[in-house]
Amino acid sequence: MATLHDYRMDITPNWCPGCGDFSVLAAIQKAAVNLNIEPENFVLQSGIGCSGRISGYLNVYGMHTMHGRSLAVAQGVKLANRDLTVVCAGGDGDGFGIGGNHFVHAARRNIDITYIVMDNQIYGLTKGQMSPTSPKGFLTKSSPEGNPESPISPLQLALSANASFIAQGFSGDIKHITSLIEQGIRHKGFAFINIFSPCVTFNKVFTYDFFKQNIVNLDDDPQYDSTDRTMAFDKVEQTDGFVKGLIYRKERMDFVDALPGRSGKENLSNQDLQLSADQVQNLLQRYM
Amino acid sequence: MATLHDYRMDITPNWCPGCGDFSVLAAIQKAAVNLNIEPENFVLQSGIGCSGRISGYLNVYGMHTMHGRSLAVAQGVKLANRDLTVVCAGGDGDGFGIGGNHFVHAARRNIDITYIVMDNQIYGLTKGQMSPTSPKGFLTKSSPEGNPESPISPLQLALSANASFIAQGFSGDIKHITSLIEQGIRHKGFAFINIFSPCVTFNKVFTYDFFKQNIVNLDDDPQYDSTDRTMAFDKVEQTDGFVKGLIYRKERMDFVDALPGRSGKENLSNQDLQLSADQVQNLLQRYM
Amino acid sequence: MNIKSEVSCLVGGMQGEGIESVGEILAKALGRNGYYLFGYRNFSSRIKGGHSDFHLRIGKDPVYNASERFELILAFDHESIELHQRSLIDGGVILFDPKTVKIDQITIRGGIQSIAFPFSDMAAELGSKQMKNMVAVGAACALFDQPIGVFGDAVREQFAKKGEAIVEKNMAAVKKGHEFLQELMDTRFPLEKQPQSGQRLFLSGNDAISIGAVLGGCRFMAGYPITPASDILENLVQMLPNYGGVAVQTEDELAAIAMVIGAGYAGTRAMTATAGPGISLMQEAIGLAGATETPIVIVDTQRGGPSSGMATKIEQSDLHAMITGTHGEAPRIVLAPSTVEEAMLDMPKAFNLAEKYQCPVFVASDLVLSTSKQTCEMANLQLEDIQIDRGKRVAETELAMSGDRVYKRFAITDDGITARSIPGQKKGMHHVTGIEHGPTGHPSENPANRVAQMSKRARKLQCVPMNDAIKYEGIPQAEVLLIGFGSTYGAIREARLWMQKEGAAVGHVHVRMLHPLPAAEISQYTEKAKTIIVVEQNSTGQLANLLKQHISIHAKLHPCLKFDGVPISPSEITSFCRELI
Amino acid sequence: MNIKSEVSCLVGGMQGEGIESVGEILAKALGRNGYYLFGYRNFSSRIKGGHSDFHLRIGKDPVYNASERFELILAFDHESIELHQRSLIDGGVILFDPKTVKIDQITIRGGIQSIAFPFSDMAAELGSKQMKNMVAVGAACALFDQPIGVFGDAVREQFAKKGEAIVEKNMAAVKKGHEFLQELMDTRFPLEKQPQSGQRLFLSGNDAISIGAVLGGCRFMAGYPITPASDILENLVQMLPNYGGVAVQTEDELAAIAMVIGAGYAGTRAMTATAGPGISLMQEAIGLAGATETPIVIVDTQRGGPSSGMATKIEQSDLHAMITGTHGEAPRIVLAPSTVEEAMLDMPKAFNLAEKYQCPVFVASDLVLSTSKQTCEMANLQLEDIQIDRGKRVAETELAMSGDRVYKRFAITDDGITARSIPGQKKGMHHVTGIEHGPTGHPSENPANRVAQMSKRARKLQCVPMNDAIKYEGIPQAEVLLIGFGSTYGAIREARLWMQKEGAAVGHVHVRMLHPLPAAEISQYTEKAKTIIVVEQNSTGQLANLLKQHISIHAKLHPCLKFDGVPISPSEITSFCRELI
Ligand SMILES: Cc1ncc(C[n+]2csc(CCOP(=O)(O)OP(=O)(O)O)c2C)c(N)n1
Ligand SMILES: Cc1ncc(C[n+]2csc(CCOP(=O)(O)OP(=O)(O)O)c2C)c(N)n1
Ligand code: SF4
Ligand code: SF4
Ligand SMILES: [Mg+2]
Ligand SMILES: [Mg+2]
Repeated sequence: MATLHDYRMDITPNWCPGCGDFSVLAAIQKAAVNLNIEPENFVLQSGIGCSGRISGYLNVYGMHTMHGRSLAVAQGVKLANRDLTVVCAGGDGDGFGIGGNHFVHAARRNIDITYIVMDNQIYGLTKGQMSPTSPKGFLTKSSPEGNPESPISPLQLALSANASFIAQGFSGDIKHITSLIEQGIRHKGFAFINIFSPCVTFNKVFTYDFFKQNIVNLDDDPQYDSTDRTMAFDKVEQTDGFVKGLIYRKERMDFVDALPGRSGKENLSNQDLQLSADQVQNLLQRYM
Repeated sequence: MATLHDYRMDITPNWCPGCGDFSVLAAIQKAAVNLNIEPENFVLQSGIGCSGRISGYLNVYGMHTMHGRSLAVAQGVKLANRDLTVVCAGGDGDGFGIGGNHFVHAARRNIDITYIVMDNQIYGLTKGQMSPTSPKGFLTKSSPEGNPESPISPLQLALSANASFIAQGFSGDIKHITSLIEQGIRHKGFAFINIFSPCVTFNKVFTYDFFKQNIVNLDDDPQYDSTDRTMAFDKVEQTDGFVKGLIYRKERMDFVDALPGRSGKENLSNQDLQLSADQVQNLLQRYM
Repeated sequence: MNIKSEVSCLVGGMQGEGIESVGEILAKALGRNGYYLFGYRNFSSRIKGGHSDFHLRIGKDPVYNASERFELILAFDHESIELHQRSLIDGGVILFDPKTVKIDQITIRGGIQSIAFPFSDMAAELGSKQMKNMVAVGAACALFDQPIGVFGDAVREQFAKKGEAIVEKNMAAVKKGHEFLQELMDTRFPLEKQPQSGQRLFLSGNDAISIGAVLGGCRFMAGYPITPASDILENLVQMLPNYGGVAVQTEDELAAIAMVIGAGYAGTRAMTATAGPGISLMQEAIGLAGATETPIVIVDTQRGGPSSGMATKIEQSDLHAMITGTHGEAPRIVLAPSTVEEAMLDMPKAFNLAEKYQCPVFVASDLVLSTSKQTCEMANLQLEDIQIDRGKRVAETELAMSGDRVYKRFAITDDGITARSIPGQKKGMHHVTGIEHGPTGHPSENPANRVAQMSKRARKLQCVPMNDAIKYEGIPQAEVLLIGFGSTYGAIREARLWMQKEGAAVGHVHVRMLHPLPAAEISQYTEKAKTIIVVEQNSTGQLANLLKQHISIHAKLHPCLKFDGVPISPSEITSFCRELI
Repeated sequence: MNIKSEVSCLVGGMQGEGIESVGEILAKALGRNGYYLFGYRNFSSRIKGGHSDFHLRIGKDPVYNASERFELILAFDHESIELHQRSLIDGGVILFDPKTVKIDQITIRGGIQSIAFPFSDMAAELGSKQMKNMVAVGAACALFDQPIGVFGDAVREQFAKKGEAIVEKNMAAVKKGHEFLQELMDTRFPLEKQPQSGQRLFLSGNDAISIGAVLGGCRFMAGYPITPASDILENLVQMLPNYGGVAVQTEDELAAIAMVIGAGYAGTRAMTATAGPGISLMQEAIGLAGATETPIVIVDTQRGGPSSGMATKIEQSDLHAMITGTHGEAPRIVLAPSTVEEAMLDMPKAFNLAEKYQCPVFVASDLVLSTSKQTCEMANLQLEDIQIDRGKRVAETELAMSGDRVYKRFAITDDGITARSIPGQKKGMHHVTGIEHGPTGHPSENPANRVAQMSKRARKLQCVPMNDAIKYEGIPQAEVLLIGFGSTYGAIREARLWMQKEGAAVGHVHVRMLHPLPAAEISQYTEKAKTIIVVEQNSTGQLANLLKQHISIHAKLHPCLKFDGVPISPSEITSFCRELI
């Protein structure tokens, strides 16, 4: 039985006091314990950013990768060893800026991993430039006269990329995000969870207070059908993206199940690699 | 007055006989003439692929760039000289595979360029591997037992990326695509036109016949409102993407207009670059 | 009429017409008859149309490169004759298809014979114009005095999937070509009969790389199509499922190598294969693999650069990108096979080195090596000797006894190698990052730690064994030393043999590991040499520069460079040498 | 009490506390008093918290690097004392804030004095704890015997935006610190008075690069944030709109350089600025710019590699990536400024070279050069001499007269340079592609054309002028030759001066253009030298290897390498030399 203690790392995160990422870290640890996953079977990839530092703050197999590429690394790990729980986490710049393409393709590929974005609408680690989720007109170090671009909608992007699980939460509600992460990990296929995670140092607009006041809770809408893609798209449209809960979920065949025969059906990392004489013969047949 | 002759290049395209890209080439030339754009003010970027060769087949300022990066090059050209007509063209692999991220960001950035994708659901130039628009189960050289991934929906992707102009056509109807391209060029902002352009050599499923039989014409739906994002998303959903016409259009402030002051408001390539003594003084003031 | 120990023919026609199948069937049948073959395909960047040709060299003894001279041209288009008639030997024969070749528009040089051979018409008569290739096979077979019987199996295998009727028809086409040639002329170039041989393979470098990967325990491949590497992805998509493995076509090369790093970290032998533009895109990740000490294998099938360059033409110009590519300084190993056999065997070796030294390993192929087909002798391959060495791995028992909560994956060791734990191993948890890190893999900016970790990673490469890092051929105390790497092996070898015949004291170092460079091994030969000629297919002399960096041989080193996209020929090498010496 | 011609102080505390503003104001005021300054900031990869310090060197004569020894430490945390007290001179002073420093927990070494100075409390009394930095400014100013008056303007400028009340309060804080120090002790380190100076700037390498870009005609910048290059993007986002120009923050570095290529092609001077990981991602595009002969400028603010490496620490390890990075072989030029003044002036030069030679030009900065601030003498800069040379451009009239429908943008020329046409020019239409191409830019696989075009592009670099490609300092016929590049200039210079004082025959070549390498210019000095020491901040000796590739100096070359992330100091260089000679 894994305990919270097992998941703890004796390193003080170098996040600023009050940073939203602390709650996300705690929620991941809690979710893992709740699901009774042994830490040695838990692999966490992260990108580069303040948020990306998360992989060093819990005692699992942690991989701090490249800016924007963590999802690709994560998919490689899962394909190599399907017995592992693979969670990938990073920032909004990392995931939707430089990493946007891998996000879209991971969603449609539907490998069984969970992707958590700590969305603070800013580039934290590089000290406060605009990010793809910064709203138009937003003042940052790189947009001193206001961001000239429209932001990305991570949820709509995930929808159109055919993600099979899409949820959104807010760092201020740690219980809720813990539950979303649990659901995401349990979901067979690609699960995307966007978490508003305030940057208390560089983002003075999207604060804890802002989200407390403005976020719409899907649970309050009994009409909402989270298996209806168009409804999901519309809901995001209506709420300007400030909505929390399970946005969309529909199980569909995961990538490995769609591969032919034995391909990827077992843990590849503990196989006997030496081929038998018969296997060698088979391999060469075509060229004889 | 530019004529079709002006736009012609005395080089025989190395496309296979019957390739859909011939019509796209012709449509671009026709649209340019119809809009009376002088060839020296027309810049066409293309990516790498069979489709990417298009930049060499018309007599304009043609730029054959990198696989997946043509849109970024195109945006650079337009920002440098806003007097030019900038059209960018490439394949489905180029645009939605390796280039997917630039597509999403170009859409939201909304610089005034036109992006034409010749979508043949296959990697033509590399001889027939699956592409991001190949449907699940599709047999190709790299998916001999069927594509294990769900395809991307270029139209939904463009919608969620907040593209201000989205249309789709089919190479078999050259008049229609000419008109779409004209509208796209006239649209102020990022215009995306997806054109089903059959690969007669490697794609035996999505043929001219297939499209003739299966494509839904939006003009046949009097209820359709091309300014309604959710309706557009739903229409694509209902038709499985096999729909043609103007999918969505809503003018919104283009990137340059959102930049501060004089920024990008004039052609930057013919400016006097030598600063006056006053200007130098201003520049240094902060550091004195 | 001379009995020949070697003949060559060229088949040329429109791209997409199936020109290659002529070579394919000839090669299969002749290979089974005991001959050694080398098949080089010259193609261009378009799908259908445009001239393409296939060069087949057939020898009693092993052949390592295309011949400069042909006995026979089978011409389905004008270019086949226009471009290649000057390479025909005196007395050589052109068989052209009058349907597609208007011979009166071409000036045929003296001393050779051009004969109309109605390939298409004959094929059409038999039911399908496509079978013109089979008619050509029959003609060639008659010209080389090969019994038609041996072609049966080859044709059967080629068309088996299409049913017996098709097989029969194609056999008939071969026969028809055979008969018609015999009617036209005597057997012009009879090949010396070859005694029954041991088991052989005929395959391309890319095929060999794919097979070698599977033999070497590769169970994960992520790749993105690119000429001329795509075959490897396509092969492994077919092969790996048989061994439970996974091949993924990714959205781009950035994703491909990142997935490979993930799989390698997870304990699976993982690789990617690409060419120039892909190698450039992978540079950042190569640094990550180096910094996190993750074993991965990258095949680079070099082609003409820079940028899109000449995608269907040879170049050997990615040495910098492989050896020192990426920002900062990260360890890696670069192997350079020079024959199809080596291409196969370098793959298990690459995986062993990758896991042993926990770093990226490049296998530097090139377009000619990757796409040309060669005969491989099973006896040479000794596949049964392939060992899988998974490098230092920490045992579960050791972890169980440890008092540490976090495994010291990056503890400093004498040889720089630290035992790996992999996900799933209890108490093996640790962190990996491209940021400089301490023993547990957590970021550290401590200067002393930085030096310790950088030195640890560099130290690993000092232990890489150099025993097979070069191969040397030629006379022992050579005054003239030829140095090369990759697919130029055959041409350099042939040039050396010619020059030796003329009495020159020539030796040949072929570099089989480009990094870490076996400088001491090479120095043995450069010291004695008076003239050093570095043969490479690039414009700046990348290997020459590398050598100069390590060995003070500037004054006697002469780069013999070729960068026009055409494989260098033995006579180009010999004339370069003659001008120098 | 000695009058000093130079003093140094260190201000240290928690990151994010505004430590730098102490240095900023001191520097501004002292600079206006005619002193020369060098400010080095030591920071780590976190946003708030963690120790950070600022080193300020103040001299009567120009200073080019941080001093190894301080007279004063202003300590807001323990690390400031623990890490740096050994660098205090004997008789040096520590002023610490008792609020955050528990001095009894620290062993203070002999010969120095540590004095509690209630910075925070005084500031709190005046209304805001944040003003402790201003109290510190006052204290330092008193200790160095500087009249408090000169700080007025500096404080005013710093706080002007916040209103007069804030300005007044901060001035009061400075005064308070000044007075309190005078109460505590005599002026310990009076700085020799400096006569009124010419106009000066005090700015970082990144600031200089940004200004230089604008002066050099740059009107387009596309970049992606990365330490330590982000300043350049942020500066240009503010500056360019004043000149009509555009700065874009892109989705990644792949897009940034692609946009720059687009803008460069369209005829606008365009640049990007990045560091290691960005440089790696840009490799493919560098090849495209090379192949299409598009002028672009890329600034690389080198930092610790590989991978994420040490993002806030210096390294000079991207030489390979800049000089030979990308697959295949593409022309480029690499400049290496070594002072803030050079950083500014190298930018117009880079743009001129880019347009003249129609290729990518790198400006190789490094973290210390980019982030340290130095005094620049306006008289040295001679900004009025900056010329804009847009290179060969085809005239409209010439195009109008031409009979060609497609402009021969890539016609072969003697010097390899062909006049460009740009979009909008009538009859200037042509094609550009990364594929090998003929004169009109259309793809060609012709071998002769390939050789012609590759040679044309290579030939351009043979014409790059070498006049400013190195700078030489020291005695003319030096036996000991120090060679370096980039920000190590100051340390090497100081080391050379020390050694010269001791009578050693030392010279110093600082390489200002890394590619094409001025080998002949360097040889002049290496030939005469008996011992060559190549000083670089990397682990493999990238410059040393480059030199060995060009010049046969292997036996006498000794790489003096430092790769722990700390700037090399003069004494490290002298002790390395002493051990050798
Ligand atoms: C290839 C590359 N480009 C740029 C950087 C610099 N960089 C580090 S983190 C970061 C963005 C951080 O923003 P985000 O992903 O939103 O994470 P946050 O810090 O806000 O959590 C950037 C641009 C990098 N490490 N690698
Ligand atoms: C970085 C890079 N990777 C791979 C390639 C090889 N490549 C050339 S075209 C192409 C895909 C072509 O497919 P698509 O974009 O759909 O164009 P089409 O040929 O179908 O028109 C690929 C993978 C390349 N040129 N550059
Ligand atoms: S800068 Fe922002 S995102 Fe980064 S640690 Fe501080 S609060 Fe968190
Ligand atoms: S392969 Fe397909 S896409 Fe390419 S030219 Fe031929 S038909 Fe067109
Ligand atoms: Mg962020
Ligand atoms: Mg396609």
